[in-house]
Amino acid sequence: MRVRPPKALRKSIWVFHLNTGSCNACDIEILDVLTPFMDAERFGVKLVASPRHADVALLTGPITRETLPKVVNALKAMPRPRLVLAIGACAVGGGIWHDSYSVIGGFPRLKKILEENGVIIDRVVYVPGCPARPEAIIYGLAVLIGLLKKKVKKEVKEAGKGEG
Amino acid sequence: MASPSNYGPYARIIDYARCMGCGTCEEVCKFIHDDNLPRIRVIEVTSGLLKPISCLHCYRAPCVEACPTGAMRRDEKGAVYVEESKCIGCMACLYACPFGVPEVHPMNGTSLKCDLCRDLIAGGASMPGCVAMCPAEAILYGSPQELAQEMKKRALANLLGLPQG
Amino acid sequence: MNQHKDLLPQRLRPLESLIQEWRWIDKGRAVMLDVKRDKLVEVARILYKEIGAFFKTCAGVDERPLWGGFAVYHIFGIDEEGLDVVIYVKIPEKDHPWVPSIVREVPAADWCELEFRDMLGIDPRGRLTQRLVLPDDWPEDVKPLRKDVPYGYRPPRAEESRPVEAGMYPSGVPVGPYHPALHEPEYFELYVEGEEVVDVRYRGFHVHRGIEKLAESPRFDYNKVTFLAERICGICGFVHSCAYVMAVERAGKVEVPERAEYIRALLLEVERLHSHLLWLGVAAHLLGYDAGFMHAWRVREKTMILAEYLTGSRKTYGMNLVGGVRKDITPEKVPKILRVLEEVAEGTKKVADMIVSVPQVRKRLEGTGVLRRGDAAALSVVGPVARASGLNRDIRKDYPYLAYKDVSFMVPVYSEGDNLSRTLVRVEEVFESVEIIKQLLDRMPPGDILNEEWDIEPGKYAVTSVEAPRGEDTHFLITGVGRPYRWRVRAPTYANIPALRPMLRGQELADAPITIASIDPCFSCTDRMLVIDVRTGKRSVLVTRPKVRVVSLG
Amino acid sequence: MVKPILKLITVAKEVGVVTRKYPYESPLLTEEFRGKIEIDASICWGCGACVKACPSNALTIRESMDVMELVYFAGRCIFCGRCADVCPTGAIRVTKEFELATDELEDLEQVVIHRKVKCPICGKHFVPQPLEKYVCEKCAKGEIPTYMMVCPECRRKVGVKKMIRCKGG
Amino acid sequence: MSFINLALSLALIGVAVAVAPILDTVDRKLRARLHSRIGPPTLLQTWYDIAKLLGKEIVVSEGGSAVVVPLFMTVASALLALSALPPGVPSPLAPLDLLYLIMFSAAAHASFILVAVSSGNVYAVIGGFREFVLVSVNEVAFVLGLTAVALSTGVLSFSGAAYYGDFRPIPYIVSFALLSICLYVSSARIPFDLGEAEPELASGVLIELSGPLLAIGIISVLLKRFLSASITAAAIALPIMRYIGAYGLSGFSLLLALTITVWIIHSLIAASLGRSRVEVAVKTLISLYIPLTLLAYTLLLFGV
Repeated sequence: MRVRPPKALRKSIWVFHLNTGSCNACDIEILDVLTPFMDAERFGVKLVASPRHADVALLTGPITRETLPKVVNALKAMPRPRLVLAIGACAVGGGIWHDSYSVIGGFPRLKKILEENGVIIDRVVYVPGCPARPEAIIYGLAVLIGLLKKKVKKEVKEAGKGEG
Repeated sequence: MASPSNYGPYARIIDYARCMGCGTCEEVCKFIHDDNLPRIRVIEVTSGLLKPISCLHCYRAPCVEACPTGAMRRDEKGAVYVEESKCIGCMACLYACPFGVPEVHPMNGTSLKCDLCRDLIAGGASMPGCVAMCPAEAILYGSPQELAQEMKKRALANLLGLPQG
Repeated sequence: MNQHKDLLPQRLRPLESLIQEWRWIDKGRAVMLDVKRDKLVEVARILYKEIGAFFKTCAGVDERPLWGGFAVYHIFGIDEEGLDVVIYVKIPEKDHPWVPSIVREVPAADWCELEFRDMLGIDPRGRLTQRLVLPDDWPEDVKPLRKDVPYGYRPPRAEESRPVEAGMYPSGVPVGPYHPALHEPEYFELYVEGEEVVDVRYRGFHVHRGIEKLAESPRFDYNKVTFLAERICGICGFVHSCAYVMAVERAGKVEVPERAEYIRALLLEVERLHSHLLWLGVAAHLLGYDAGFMHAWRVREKTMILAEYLTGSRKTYGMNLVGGVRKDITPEKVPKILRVLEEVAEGTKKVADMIVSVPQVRKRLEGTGVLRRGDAAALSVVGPVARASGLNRDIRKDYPYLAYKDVSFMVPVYSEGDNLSRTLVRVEEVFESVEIIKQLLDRMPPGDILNEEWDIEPGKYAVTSVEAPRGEDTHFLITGVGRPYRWRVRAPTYANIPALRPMLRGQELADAPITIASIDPCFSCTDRMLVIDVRTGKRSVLVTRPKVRVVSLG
Repeated sequence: MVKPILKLITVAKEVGVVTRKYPYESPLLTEEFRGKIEIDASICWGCGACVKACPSNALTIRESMDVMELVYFAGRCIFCGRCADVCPTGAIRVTKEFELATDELEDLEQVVIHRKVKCPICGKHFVPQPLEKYVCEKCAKGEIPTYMMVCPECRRKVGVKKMIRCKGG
Repeated sequence: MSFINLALSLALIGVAVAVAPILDTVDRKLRARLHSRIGPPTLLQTWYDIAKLLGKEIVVSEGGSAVVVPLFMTVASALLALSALPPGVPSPLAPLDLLYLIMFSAAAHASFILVAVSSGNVYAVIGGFREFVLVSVNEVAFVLGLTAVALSTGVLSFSGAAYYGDFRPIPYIVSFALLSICLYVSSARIPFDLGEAEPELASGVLIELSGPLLAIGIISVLLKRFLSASITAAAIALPIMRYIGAYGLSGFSLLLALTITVWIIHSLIAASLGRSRVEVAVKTLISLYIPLTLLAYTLLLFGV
């Protein structure tokens, strides 16, 4: 059973950084979000050191085989409502490694494994980008807590016909 | 860059009358190339009839005309070849080719076709591998005039029923 | 370069009787020696101990499709001559290949020998190999780098994860895999007495993503691997992509326009600026001085914007292709670059001054994490870590590449070997980089930036080294059909991690994070292959507390 | 103790507040930024050059009997822009769009549907219509030569048969 | 009179609970400004954080459930300690309120260490151990410093302070210096936030708390800070009150205003320093405390 993220999260949102084998680029962009030019604290965002304190897990990386059990445990350690922001091409779709032997390949596959283990994720928002730029991460957080509406939607076009 | 109709000094033809369909050319071609892929292929034309097909290095090569990036080009010896680093794998050459010769390289996704053993000839060989190894001398390499003459000779011999050799 | 094409270089003469054959490779920048298996140890010993070469890395290769056996390449470098020496050992066995271990003679070969054992099943004989590799639940008989194993083969996961072992030492303090000081999933176990660290264990390769295998897979070609190489590491990605394309270009004899080489060097320096400022900030943060962190990153942000202005992306620039670069630095961009450089130099000066003036920061940097010159040389450490310990090693000077031969710059060297000197080396390098960029902009030759017409012959070799912000990054490449046949990467952190042990022993626990950080570790670089010790087992970490009771749902 | 406080205050005072108030202000984008790609379906040939060039398989081709779909999955895209480099028609354009966050993976897909030409001999569908049109324009000034209606495999057979007849026969 | 005293004590407790989180946001705002950024959007940010945490699930690890008792003890002790503070009104505790203050502030620190130990996490235990080392040094100096301040202002009681005894400025300044350092240390700010040192201990003492428990943990930390600030404020307020005769409600407002000032000075110091090492911190503190204590008591003894 999923829990709707409460309104209180809009004012205060504590994030825990969970690197699941990413190349570091997304990770430094996450730190960048906290630094003067972006300053996520103006939305009440705070980076916490323990998953017990966190509302949102900022998940980067394609989830390597070695980190998988640890990631599951870390997410398990978060109190509900448990939100995930999957940041970067790797976390969203496995990125350039999506079919390599030693990765699980993105959050959607992890989600299945989590469900098998009885770990419920209340809401996920995917933030594409390689790396996702700081603004994109802020935008993703805003979508996650319901401040902004998502802009993208699936597009299907027939070739040879004009745009529209 | 050579224009498509810039026909070179050398060409290769296959004398289908002599060809036995033994497949030596295909094997040789496979052996010559590092990627183990033949540029000349023996196909079953009708049931039981095996004949090889490879690039004819046409006079006005449609593949060179169609190539959007100029990767398909002709060298000074007359061979139409693919510059792999420029090929984008669109396969316009395949659809342009009247004989459907170019293939998709299964490893690189680029266009794959006969280049008349450019590297071998640049390295001093006198003729492409398939020509050299054909047991029936059905594959010929030379200047267009020479080839025309040889073919004429063969046709005459054939007509007169003379032994060939 | 080499005047006597047919003569073995003078330095290698003592080896003459031991080798079967030798030849120049990599456009005359390296020598390849064919050595019989039984002579390998002797050759390695003479090369390392008598000739005084540095050990760079080794690579196992599955050459069964070529001639029916395996092979091992040991790569050494003679700094003084700028010459790489590749020892090639053929292994005829198809099923249980083995090679004598050279660890006793060359301790630095420790990790990579285990690596080819794990990845290819080549057994390094004569050493302990109870170390396990790959993820814990990986089947013993699947060797991912063998050519007959598909790149996407994922053996089924173990149903149950191994129960968490209780620590043998009650005083073990786990650091990682999720720890605020690391930002990357790595695992250190510090054994403490009181607050003093008495021993360290490291369990890495959480970030192993199988890059070397992917590069050989049909999904990639020469150009695409550039982007893969860039994603080895998000911080020094351009270094990796440069090292890779340089290897391809040298092995495949591809002409590169000079302007492209200038642009590459310039971007390498932009990357160094950003990396050092990032490090400075993180170091301040680890010392509890958040103001330093924020201001260092404020300055760094300018280099990020600059990088995006020059390349189109803040990180993972995507600029390199085999044969050149994709985007030119047009004259109208120059004034903006110079303005940003001014701001960065000035900002860095102020911020560094501010950070070092804080008494707690200074106290905790000075005299902590000391790596003595002797230890540094024995462990062949690279980059700022080596330079802070009094070793004057800089690939930009020792093996000039790209446009570095045309610029003049200083290499800061300190002799104390503590965290403070490593900080100062990096701060000074920021200013040097600014100067280098200015010189490069000044002297940039006109012309093309990309040569798109090349044809790469298979079976050629190249060894390239690039000075990354963290030290020497070595790539070894064997060309194949359409893509590398084998591509081996040795990231700088790989060479520096063993130095952590002497640095951490006897330290206060509180200083462990800054000491670990002081080598500027980049685990994602290091872990693209596997490494290491499994006897540690996995210890209970802050996040692995399996029995959890949920009290209420608010 | 006083010195660092003063230094910090001086620096902070000099710099002021630098925060960009995104999303209420415009993001810190430079004109070179590479974001999501846009595929202009009206000029796409369906040649698959982009698919071949894409390092991360963000662009893939889904084939079915008579339709070929070019699928762009922005979630896996590494925004290198190689597809735009290699696209022979310039149908792929790199935009500055980076606000792609969504809770549904489907939203990140862009699909271009290409119908394929049917071979009159074997009945196989083989080439996307726009690509065939391009080849015809380039090689035959717009008219479709008969051989081009036939799939490459049948062309080979027909071609060899013809050659046997004229040379060997 | 005891009614006014009770009312003011309750008022201070109420104000402390309400204002401490707001002051924390002020702290964050100030820090953000020094970092050249904006910081939290409103002054209620910490309150929002607490409110959110109250609505979250509690996850307690096996063996770590005992945290609840010491957690509440910390809050209760801190509040009780605060109740001794309202100055200028004779308290029923009068001769003993100094003792009462010392006892409960020590209890607040002790039970906070208990929180760490009972949560069972390695980091929390190390954090708790660090707190213990620091508190044991600091509490001694605190008792001596507080006594010295009381002696130099002339009384052994806060509430009755203004009514009798001599004010001796020189010993007062020395002992106030001692006391204010002690109180800064016990406010657990950088460089002395060793128990929660984020980079090495991942929030240390608080690491295992979640949801409402964490909210209480945060409140207890803030109350401890408020207590430190207001004791410092009280030590300043006493001589002022003597001279301007601000008693009762005006004394109370003076105390509050000074508390806020002290808090801001504390946060300014914290923002511009780095975190110390526990052994360095202890050494530095001892080398400061011993001469200051000796000086203060010598001055008091010789009646300067």
